[in-house]
Amino acid sequence: MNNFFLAMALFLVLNILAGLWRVLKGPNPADRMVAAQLFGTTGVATLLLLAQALESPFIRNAALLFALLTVMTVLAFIRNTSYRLPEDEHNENL
Amino acid sequence: MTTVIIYALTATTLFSVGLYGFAIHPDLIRKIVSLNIMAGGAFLFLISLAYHTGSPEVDPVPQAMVLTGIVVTISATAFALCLARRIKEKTGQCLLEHRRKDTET
Amino acid sequence: MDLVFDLIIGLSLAGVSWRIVRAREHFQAIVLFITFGLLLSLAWTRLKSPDIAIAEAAVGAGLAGVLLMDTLGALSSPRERAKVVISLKLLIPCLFLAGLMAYSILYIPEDFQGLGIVVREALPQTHLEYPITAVLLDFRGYDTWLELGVLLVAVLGVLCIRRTDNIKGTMLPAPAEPVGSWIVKLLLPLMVLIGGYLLWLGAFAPGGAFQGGVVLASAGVMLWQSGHPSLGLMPRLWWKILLCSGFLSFLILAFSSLFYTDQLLTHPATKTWILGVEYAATLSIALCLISLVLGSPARNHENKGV
Amino acid sequence: MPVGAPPERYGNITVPELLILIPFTGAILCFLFPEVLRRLTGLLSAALIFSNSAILTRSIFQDGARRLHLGGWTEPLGIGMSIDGLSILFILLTAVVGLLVSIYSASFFSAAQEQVLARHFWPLWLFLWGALNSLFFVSDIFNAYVVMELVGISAAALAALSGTSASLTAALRYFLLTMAGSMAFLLGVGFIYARTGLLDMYLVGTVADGGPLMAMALGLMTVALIMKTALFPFHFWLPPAHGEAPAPVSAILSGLVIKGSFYLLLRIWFTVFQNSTVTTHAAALIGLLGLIAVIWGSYQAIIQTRLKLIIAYSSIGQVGYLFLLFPLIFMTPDPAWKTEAWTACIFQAISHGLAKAALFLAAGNLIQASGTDDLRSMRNIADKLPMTTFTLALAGVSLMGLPPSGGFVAKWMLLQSILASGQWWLAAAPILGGLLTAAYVFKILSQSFVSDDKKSCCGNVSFVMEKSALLLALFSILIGFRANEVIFLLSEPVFFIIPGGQSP
Amino acid sequence: MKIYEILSVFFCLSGGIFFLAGTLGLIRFPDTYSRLHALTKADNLGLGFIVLGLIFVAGSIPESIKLVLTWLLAMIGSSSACYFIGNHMYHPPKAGENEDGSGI
Repeated sequence: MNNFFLAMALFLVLNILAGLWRVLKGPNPADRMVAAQLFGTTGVATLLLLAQALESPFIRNAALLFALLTVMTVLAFIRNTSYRLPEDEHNENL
Repeated sequence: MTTVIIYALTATTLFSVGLYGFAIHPDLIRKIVSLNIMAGGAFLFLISLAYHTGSPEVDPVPQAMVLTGIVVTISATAFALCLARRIKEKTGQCLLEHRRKDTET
Repeated sequence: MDLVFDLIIGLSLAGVSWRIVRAREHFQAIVLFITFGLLLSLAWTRLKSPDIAIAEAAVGAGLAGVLLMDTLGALSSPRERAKVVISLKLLIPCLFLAGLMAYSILYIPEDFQGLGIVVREALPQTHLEYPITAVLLDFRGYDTWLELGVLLVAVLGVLCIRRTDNIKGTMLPAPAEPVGSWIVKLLLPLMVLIGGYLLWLGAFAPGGAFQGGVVLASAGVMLWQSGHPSLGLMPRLWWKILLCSGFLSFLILAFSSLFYTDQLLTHPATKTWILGVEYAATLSIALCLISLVLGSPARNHENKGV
Repeated sequence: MPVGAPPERYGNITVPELLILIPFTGAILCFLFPEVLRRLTGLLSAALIFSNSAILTRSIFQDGARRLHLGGWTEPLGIGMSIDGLSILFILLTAVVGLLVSIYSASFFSAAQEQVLARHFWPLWLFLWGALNSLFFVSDIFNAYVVMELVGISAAALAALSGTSASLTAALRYFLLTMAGSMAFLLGVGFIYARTGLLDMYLVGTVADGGPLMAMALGLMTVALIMKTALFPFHFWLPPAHGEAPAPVSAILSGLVIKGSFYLLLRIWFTVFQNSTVTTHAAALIGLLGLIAVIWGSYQAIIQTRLKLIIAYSSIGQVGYLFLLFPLIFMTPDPAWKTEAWTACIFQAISHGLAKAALFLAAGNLIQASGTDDLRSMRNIADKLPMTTFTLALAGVSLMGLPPSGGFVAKWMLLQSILASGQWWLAAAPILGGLLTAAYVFKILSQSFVSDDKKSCCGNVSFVMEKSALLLALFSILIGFRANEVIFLLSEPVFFIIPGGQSP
Repeated sequence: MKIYEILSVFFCLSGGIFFLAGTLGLIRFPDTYSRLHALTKADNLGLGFIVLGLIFVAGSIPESIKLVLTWLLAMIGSSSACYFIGNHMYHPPKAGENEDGSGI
């Protein structure tokens, strides 16, 4: 039974590797963020399967964390493109 | 035993790739990312040893070392990124060696 | 089956790291680095160390991604293309180093016995159930103290570079679309709850000061991203005291333990003392990491530092 | 002399712990206090540290080396601290240089435009001082990694204190190199743990024998620490970092921080790899690099025009002398000239630390007075700032190695042990190096006596700043007279702690 | 193989299929919006089925509650993330490509 879950986890990791192709090729940055978001969710699923396969229940906390934190990276991406942080470019003469 | 060999080999590969990336890239942000890859490699080597002890329960001392290492690495990275950002503000370049065309303030 | 899984994880880690070094655009390298963090936490899970999987998940997906994204936003021109050329002059020595290390790995002794057994035997004397928390806070408490020092000095360094004495933090405008503030209102209490849960869990299961601190720091950064002044509201002295609380608690412990035994940093018999130090450490880790993420961007125009 | 004799006590507090607690407490207080109190707290903690290190030296003289177990846990589990002759000499060096640099910077940062820097200088400096003190007590390899990281971050933050784009770039280059070195060091710790399963230096020393794992660990750790000590191939970060920093900071960086990573290299080579067979070839390579560093660094110093860069490049040259110890000790098993070689190396480290700090402080005085760093524009400072010129001369004497000074004892002992060991090719370092050092010292001094009509410098420099620089130069000369105490401290019974806690 | 194990295998496999669909969608679809669509499918349904499959074999009730909570959080997180990316793509930021050239 555990071997089946391990096989599923392996299948999902292969999915992530396949998705990497989009990160490499992705014409504009938003595509890469889409891929990163998908990897986040696939990572959550893999961690849950591994938690079941390796009988270590506390990995589920890590999966919970991943589900929460992928949003932050996307928020940072949005922050940095729609509103640039107030950097005074070269006129800074501290 | 084979698990240890696989992960230890991955660890040394990560370390070497990170070292190469650190040496090859002039851009500061790429250097800092390569340093984090080197750190990942060093931690993976330590934990592959911890797993190796054969007893079902993994050796806690390398795990404590890696936890301390992760927090040290994230604080060093944050400090380096702040310095890089400050250099960009001052010189308009985020490079260590400034190309001649920049406006040296 | 395990072997196949290890091989795939190992090869993908090596492949992703090579792609990071060879990426043409900086943004592509950062997204790959976030995936690298994800694969690394899968490796930690496979190597049966849940503590580090949680810490890597919180740091890799959360703080490192946000830090790099913010800095990249300020640093590079749009989709700046790094000139990436293979320089054999550097590649050969790195490959040679990798080969040497691979050769020496074969000599890792078969009957390798780490310090696991010694820790398990000495565990009862520390009144703590979970070996990793015991190693972190009691057996090697000096390391944890100095590591909190490293975190504090990093914040001092950022303050020194920014020439200010407090973290007013850049005021981001509230997100234009309602979803931005809605999701923060929803996820923030959950993150604080999970941070506390991980901290409480640390006494007898994977979790503890670091993981809880990093999750609370992610909550603070999310608060900042939502345009809330966040740290600006905290009076400056309070912010400083909380910043040093972890380091100070170890300092006080070190001083007090000197008075009744002759060894530095010995914990008194009661377990509550150790947990008190752990909670202070979590608080100061969270605040230090928030200050590091917030402190690096330049101030708004109005309260420009000297 | 039994080890672990009752340590110096006030009630229950033993001195070594205080040497770590006081700087960290001072740093936290400086961070929490408003600006006006920071200078006072800094000076107070500097004085406390100095007095405590003097007390600890006296107790080491009487009771010999000592080992502490932190948190009450014995070796394999807990972290230990070891205090023996070698560490107490470096503690004393840090205390003397630290106290005088603190006094100097108390008035250096009080000038109008420097006011802001003081607010950030004191907490970072006291953290660095605490990290250096705990580095000199280290006896656990992973603990050494964390302390080196603490030293690296605080030194890089101090180097970036002046805020000009050149100093920021130099600080970041230095910091990235330190971080890369720390990662290599951590992997070295991993290899040692793989081979022995232990972390304490002394226990590893007894268990470890030659093998690919230990060879790999030695290589990684040595490269990491050589990068931080700015030995020849990895020296390029030092001149900009030390040249651009404010005077007291460059005195600290050049005098103390470099010695910290060198001390760790000594500690690792002589305890962790005590009886492993991998060290002979590496020792020859390091000796060669040291020789090249001496000659190349001194040559570079001669052709520089900026005063601070001359002193920074001379640091690279003088550091090369320290590494000549390795070929002398490790090429032949248990050499007869062991004490001379050790004394030469330690004297070079101490007298160079004192003289370099004095030079940088004097350079700071000159720059503050004349407003420019360029040597040619510093005409006739002899009659305007006689005290500073005298300091430059004294420090130059100690660097060159003229008879009364500590530098002379170092070079004399070095020559003796080289001749005794028969490795005559090492002799080029003291002889040729001494000549080149003399060249750039006279270059600095000659500029100061040239008097010409053009109105040149002069702001006035505060009394305290000149006196502290002078005191440092005097100490560098006087240490030559106190040679036998140092030799006693480095002699066998007090010096090495045989693993397992008993001195021989 | 007891009945709940069979059910668990069935649901996990279907979840896997949805993830495969999501990944293929990510690779094959022509523009960003359609890739967003593929992403959310993989998310909600793929993870949902896997969680459902795991609930059958999860030991105790709190474990399965944690699983469901993870699924809900992942769904909230990814749907809002997709909204952000979509919004960002649809209205390019006011500053557009910033004139002084920074921003991603």
